[in-house]
Amino acid sequence: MSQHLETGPETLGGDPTDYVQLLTPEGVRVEHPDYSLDPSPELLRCFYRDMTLTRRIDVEATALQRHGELGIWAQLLGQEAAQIGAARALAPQDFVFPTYREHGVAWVRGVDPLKLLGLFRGSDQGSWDPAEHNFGLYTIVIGAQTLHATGYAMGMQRDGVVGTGDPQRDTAVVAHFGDGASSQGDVNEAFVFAASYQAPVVFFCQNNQWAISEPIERQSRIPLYHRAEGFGFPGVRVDGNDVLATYAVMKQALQRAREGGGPTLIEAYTYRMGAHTTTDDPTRYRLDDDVQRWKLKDPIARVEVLLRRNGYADDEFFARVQQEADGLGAHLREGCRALPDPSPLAGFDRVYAEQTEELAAQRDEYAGYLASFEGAN
Amino acid sequence: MSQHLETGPETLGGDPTDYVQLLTPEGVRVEHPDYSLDPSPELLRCFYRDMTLTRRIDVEATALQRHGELGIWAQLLGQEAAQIGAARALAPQDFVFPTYREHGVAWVRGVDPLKLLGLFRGSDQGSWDPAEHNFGLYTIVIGAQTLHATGYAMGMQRDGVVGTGDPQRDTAVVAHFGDGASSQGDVNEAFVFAASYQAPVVFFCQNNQWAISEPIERQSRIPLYHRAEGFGFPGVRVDGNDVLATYAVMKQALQRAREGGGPTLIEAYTYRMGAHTTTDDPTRYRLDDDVQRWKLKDPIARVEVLLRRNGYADDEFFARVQQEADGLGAHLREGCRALPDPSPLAGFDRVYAEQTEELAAQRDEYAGYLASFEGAN
Amino acid sequence: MATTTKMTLAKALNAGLRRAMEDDPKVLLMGEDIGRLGGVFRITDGLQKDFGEDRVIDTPLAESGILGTAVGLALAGYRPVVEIQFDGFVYPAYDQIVSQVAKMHYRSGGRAAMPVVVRIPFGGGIGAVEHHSESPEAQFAHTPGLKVVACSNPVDAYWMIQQAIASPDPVIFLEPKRLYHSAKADIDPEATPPPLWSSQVVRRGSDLTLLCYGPMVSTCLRAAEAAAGEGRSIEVVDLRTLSPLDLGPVTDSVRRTGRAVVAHEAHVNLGMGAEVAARITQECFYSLEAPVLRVGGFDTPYPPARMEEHFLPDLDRVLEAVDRVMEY
Amino acid sequence: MATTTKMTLAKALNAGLRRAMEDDPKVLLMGEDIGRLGGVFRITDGLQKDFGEDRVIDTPLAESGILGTAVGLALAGYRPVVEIQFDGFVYPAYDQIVSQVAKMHYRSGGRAAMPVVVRIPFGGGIGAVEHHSESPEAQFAHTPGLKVVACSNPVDAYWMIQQAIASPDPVIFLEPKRLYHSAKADIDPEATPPPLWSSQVVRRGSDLTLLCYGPMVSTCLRAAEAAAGEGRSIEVVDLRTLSPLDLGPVTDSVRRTGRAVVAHEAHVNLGMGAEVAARITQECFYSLEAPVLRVGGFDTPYPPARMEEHFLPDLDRVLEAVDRVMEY
Ligand SMILES: Cc1ncc(C[n+]2csc(CCOP(=O)(O)OP(=O)(O)O)c2C)c(N)n1
Ligand SMILES: Cc1ncc(C[n+]2csc(CCOP(=O)(O)OP(=O)(O)O)c2C)c(N)n1
Ligand SMILES: [Mg+2]
Ligand SMILES: [Mg+2]
Repeated sequence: MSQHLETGPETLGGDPTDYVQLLTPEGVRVEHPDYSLDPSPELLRCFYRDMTLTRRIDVEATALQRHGELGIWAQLLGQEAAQIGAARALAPQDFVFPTYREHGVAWVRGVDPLKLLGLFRGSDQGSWDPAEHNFGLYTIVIGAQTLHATGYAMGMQRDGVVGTGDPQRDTAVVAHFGDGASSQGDVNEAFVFAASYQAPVVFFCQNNQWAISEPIERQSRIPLYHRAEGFGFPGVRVDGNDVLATYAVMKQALQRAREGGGPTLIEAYTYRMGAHTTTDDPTRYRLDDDVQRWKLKDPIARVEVLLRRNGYADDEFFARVQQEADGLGAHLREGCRALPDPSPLAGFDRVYAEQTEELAAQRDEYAGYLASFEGAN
Repeated sequence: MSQHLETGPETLGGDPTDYVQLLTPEGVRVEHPDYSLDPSPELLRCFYRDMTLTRRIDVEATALQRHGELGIWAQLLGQEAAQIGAARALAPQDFVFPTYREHGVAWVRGVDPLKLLGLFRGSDQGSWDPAEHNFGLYTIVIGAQTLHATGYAMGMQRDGVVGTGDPQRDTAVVAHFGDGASSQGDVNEAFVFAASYQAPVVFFCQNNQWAISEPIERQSRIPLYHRAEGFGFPGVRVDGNDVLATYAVMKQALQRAREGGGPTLIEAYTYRMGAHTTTDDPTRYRLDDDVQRWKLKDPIARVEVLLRRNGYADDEFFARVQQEADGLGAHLREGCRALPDPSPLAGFDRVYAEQTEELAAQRDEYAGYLASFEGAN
Repeated sequence: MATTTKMTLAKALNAGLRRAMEDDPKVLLMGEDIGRLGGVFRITDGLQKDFGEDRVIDTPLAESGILGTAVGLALAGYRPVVEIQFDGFVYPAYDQIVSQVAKMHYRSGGRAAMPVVVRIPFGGGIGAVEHHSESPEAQFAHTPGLKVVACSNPVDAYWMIQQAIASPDPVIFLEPKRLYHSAKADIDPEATPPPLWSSQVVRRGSDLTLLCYGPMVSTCLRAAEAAAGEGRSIEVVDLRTLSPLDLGPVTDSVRRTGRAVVAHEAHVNLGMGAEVAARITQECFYSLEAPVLRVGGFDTPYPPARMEEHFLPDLDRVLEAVDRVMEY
Repeated sequence: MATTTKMTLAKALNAGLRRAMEDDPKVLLMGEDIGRLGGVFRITDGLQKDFGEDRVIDTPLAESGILGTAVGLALAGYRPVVEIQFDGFVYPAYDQIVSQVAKMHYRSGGRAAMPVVVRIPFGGGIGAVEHHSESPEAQFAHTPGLKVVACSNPVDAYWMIQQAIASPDPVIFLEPKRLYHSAKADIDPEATPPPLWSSQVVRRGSDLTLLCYGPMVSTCLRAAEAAAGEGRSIEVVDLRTLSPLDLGPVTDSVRRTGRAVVAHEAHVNLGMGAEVAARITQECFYSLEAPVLRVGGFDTPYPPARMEEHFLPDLDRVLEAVDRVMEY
């Protein structure tokens, strides 16, 4: 039978509770038929710590931008659970392609957050080694990285590290992107390629409801996770403010990918609590009401409630994390100011792996020019 | 509830009978719950005539290419029903954006097929007036025209000719494309824009199973019409070799668009019986078996059976159409050879609506250069 | 508004867009965040409020989609003015621009008009992250069927945007983003502007001709001023139109001065300077006392912000090139 | 195969690709219809059969997707060699090429390698419909981080494709499609080829230097031959590498001849000729007896096939430019 879908749920964006949730905003554990999870107290504490420290990175970076130490900063406030849940579900060998906002994922992957600051300060364009952390460089051109992730996943297939059954070897790749990015041709082409080759890639979309000033409704009139079905692979929506659910859903999708089951689209339904970046002014386009409503769904608070209610963590734990956060803050404040400016000549030497005579000459000419000033002083 | 689709029907490309059909290959009328049609004998004869003449255009053009009169020709053999059904469903005010293969649609829209030959001969790049026929120029860059159609449809919304209830005014726009094109970013962006603005556009995909040498399975592992659902608008698959079904499905989608109901994707399931173009050699990549199997589903034969069985057309009718086809053939053969070559200087004058001094000077210089040869003779 | 008003370049563009929209109901604005937000640079501030969502269209986040639908709207008789949020984000739309927008008039045998304006905030100097400081003009100027212009000051911005919108041909309209909110200038809406397709001598001089456009014009004017202090008389020409070039004033000038330097932020290799130098040399061969030299961005990707002051040609680098040319 | 074989340019590319794939298991081919069909020009004929579907990858019909996944494959340690079916279809991939492929090494602080080769059959003269005869080289040459080369004969094709694949940097590899199946040449797989990044003097002469690449080389050689008949001695340089340029042989030549003409199929405005002319003028100012003139495609879109003989610079148009330069 031909299908003539009268698509579109009641409201644009769909029923917001139409998602996988394992921990309510009130900190109550709930069950889900497809995603069971029995997290150890240790894992829960780990989530709490990750999210708290990640938020601290964000707060410090925002302050550093205000003080003129960064040119700009893309805040993740509100998206901690989506990022930490997604990142903690990774196996060490998995590889991640981030946007410019995945500070939480970077944290979990062991990237010194100072290195994130370097990019936003303008000292470099990402100074961590992707191969060391299995965490790619931030990508600013919206959606481009989803294809890179898909290609990398095709590489894993060719490396023979998909579906071997060896959990130490089987590898999945993650493509992060936003709700706005879902409109880009590149993202949809990534879906086509991933589906066509059954590449081991998980498309992780943080639907934070906004693409700068444009609400999600401009990009899609139906829940984004449905997009995957039209390309022939599963899509699932998860409460992106619920670190447990995000972790569980991501774990399953990664496993599926590693086993050779092909791609999955995860829509982590969350909210951008801050501005798009520090140069943005959201009061021009959105109501404070919404923000207030989402405050009640804070991703960290609900884990704290869970930890305390179950006696999984005591005051000392929380104090220790706080202390750690303060230490991290100091590290960032001091480290940021100390970040070296890029050398004016170094750039010439890394345009090509094999330098050209032309560019070497341009470098020398500029070196001479700079030297002429030194002589003049 | 979150949806975790284990998509993908039994076979890639889906069950081929999972489509709307109103006339079987054997010429038997069948009913469909969603698409009822009671075609007049006149309409049936019209379909037959259109398809027969369209096929004749194709045959003549192919022969002209073999004789060196055309540089290349993109054959439509086998796709007559899809094109004629889609085109006859149009209202006069509807506007069509074709690919390079919509010779049948061009025919219905009143474009002299000789003008199609001009393009493939290299005399011009399309010499019909799109505004006269509400039929755009052929587009060769795969998928680009789907965005043009969507933009044009947005223009219709702004013109106030959508959803007025006046059947003489309400306007729909059609974007033609192929199965291969469905992988292009542009086509998917067209889906995004059309859905976002609920533009009155019908996406008409002739899934002829091949993109040059690549089978549909490379582009999509599930039936293409499902793609629309992920973007939030309906998709439907129709037997593209059944002119009645294509007509009925297209009529309904156009009506929906005109009424302001937004876009529809129609996948016309058909088969490219010929080569991709006259320069292609399909024996390198596909089995003759398939072609033989599809011969049994010929779009014209089944209408002939229907006409004869019901006494809707007599031998004289068929002879008349044959005669008309012969006349058309002669028109094309003579007309093609007589097509004027483009003037070497005319091109300079239509790069810009407002000519530049630079280019006018380049034109004059070249005119002088050409004249210098004439002088020399 | 019949009286002269002081405006920044950003405000002048806003006023120019507003006037174009008032003059012609077929003018539409399209882009990301141009509605409620007024664009990330606020160039379209208030326009959606006044002209409605049908004429100031916030689009999905897809540049090819924006240009592709603009083509359709133009074919339907509209005059879309597209905002590309930053220079580096025009490339996803490159295919629609060079293969569709640029060719439509030609391939239709002159029937179809394609009055699409693509506004691109271009160039560096604002301390941004990557892809926010590109100078893509040469890539468009190389494409027949497009016209390419760059404004350099509020008065030109005000008039040129209106002239570009009125043009029946597609125009790539480059806006020097680092000057958006700098010096104001008096704009008289009753004045008669120079033609869009004209370069303008913005400072007279006799020793050397300095050619520039967009953000480099103010740099070059300052360089000329500094050079004057050392007794060197530099003529500065604001090219304004990059394709077609208006070389009349340039060759007139070079025939007098015998020397020329072209400055732009774009990479030197195959930048506008190459074309300008080649043409000047061709037209003024016997007048030239020295080769036309070029100053521009290095042939490296645009660097991290803390290196951009090196990358961007500044007063000193312009003067150094002037010195080299004078020494011939 | 240790013996010399006669091959067309198409076969030479096929043999070069085959050898590169044998030499390095990380080399992958990607593109539309390159598998069973062997590509629309049969350049990859038989390679999928011999190396399998994992190494000769028929892709979905999406050029940005091809280049974007090639970036990912390169990051995973592979060496993707991408076939763009025709020049005019590279533009949907333009963003991935100029913003990702070109910049990856730089932005990674020199860590990431991006050994991607983008093979583009380019130029006209085959009687094709629109978008099948473009010459997009200048747009890539303007982009730092890319290297751009063009082969002009079977021997170069054989070696240059292997050298491009071996290069750790991204290479835009331009193939003169109208020469694919024309004259054969002897290929000796044991020979030592000249470096990839070198231009080559392909005919000696003393009166004028004629610069060209790709499909124009044979035209220019014929022009030089014809000119010789009239007593004019023309030196012909096949540029081969367009970015970086190897101007050593060119300036050596021009210093001897004092005159130069650059010829290409691409539009003259901002074409390679602009850069070459500007640089020659800069380097050889005092040697030049005349400005460097350019012959190329007109500044119109590529015309319908039955007009292309006018659009494409032919022997006569090259000689006319030579005449003009000689008359100075
Ligand atoms: C191709 C491209 N176009 C435009 C931009 C400018 N831009 C930066 S972020 C952004 C919004 C992205 O929204 P979304 O994908 O939802 O991610 P979020 O910022 O919300 O995390 C835009 C339009 C860009 N970076 N790249
Ligand atoms: C952007 C682009 N890439 C590649 C091509 C070359 N090409 C022409 S037709 C074609 C296959 C198209 O397949 P499909 O969309 O199924 O349409 P069909 O030809 O079967 O009608 C290809 C790859 C093109 N025209 N445009
Ligand atoms: Mg978002
Ligand atoms: Mg097809």
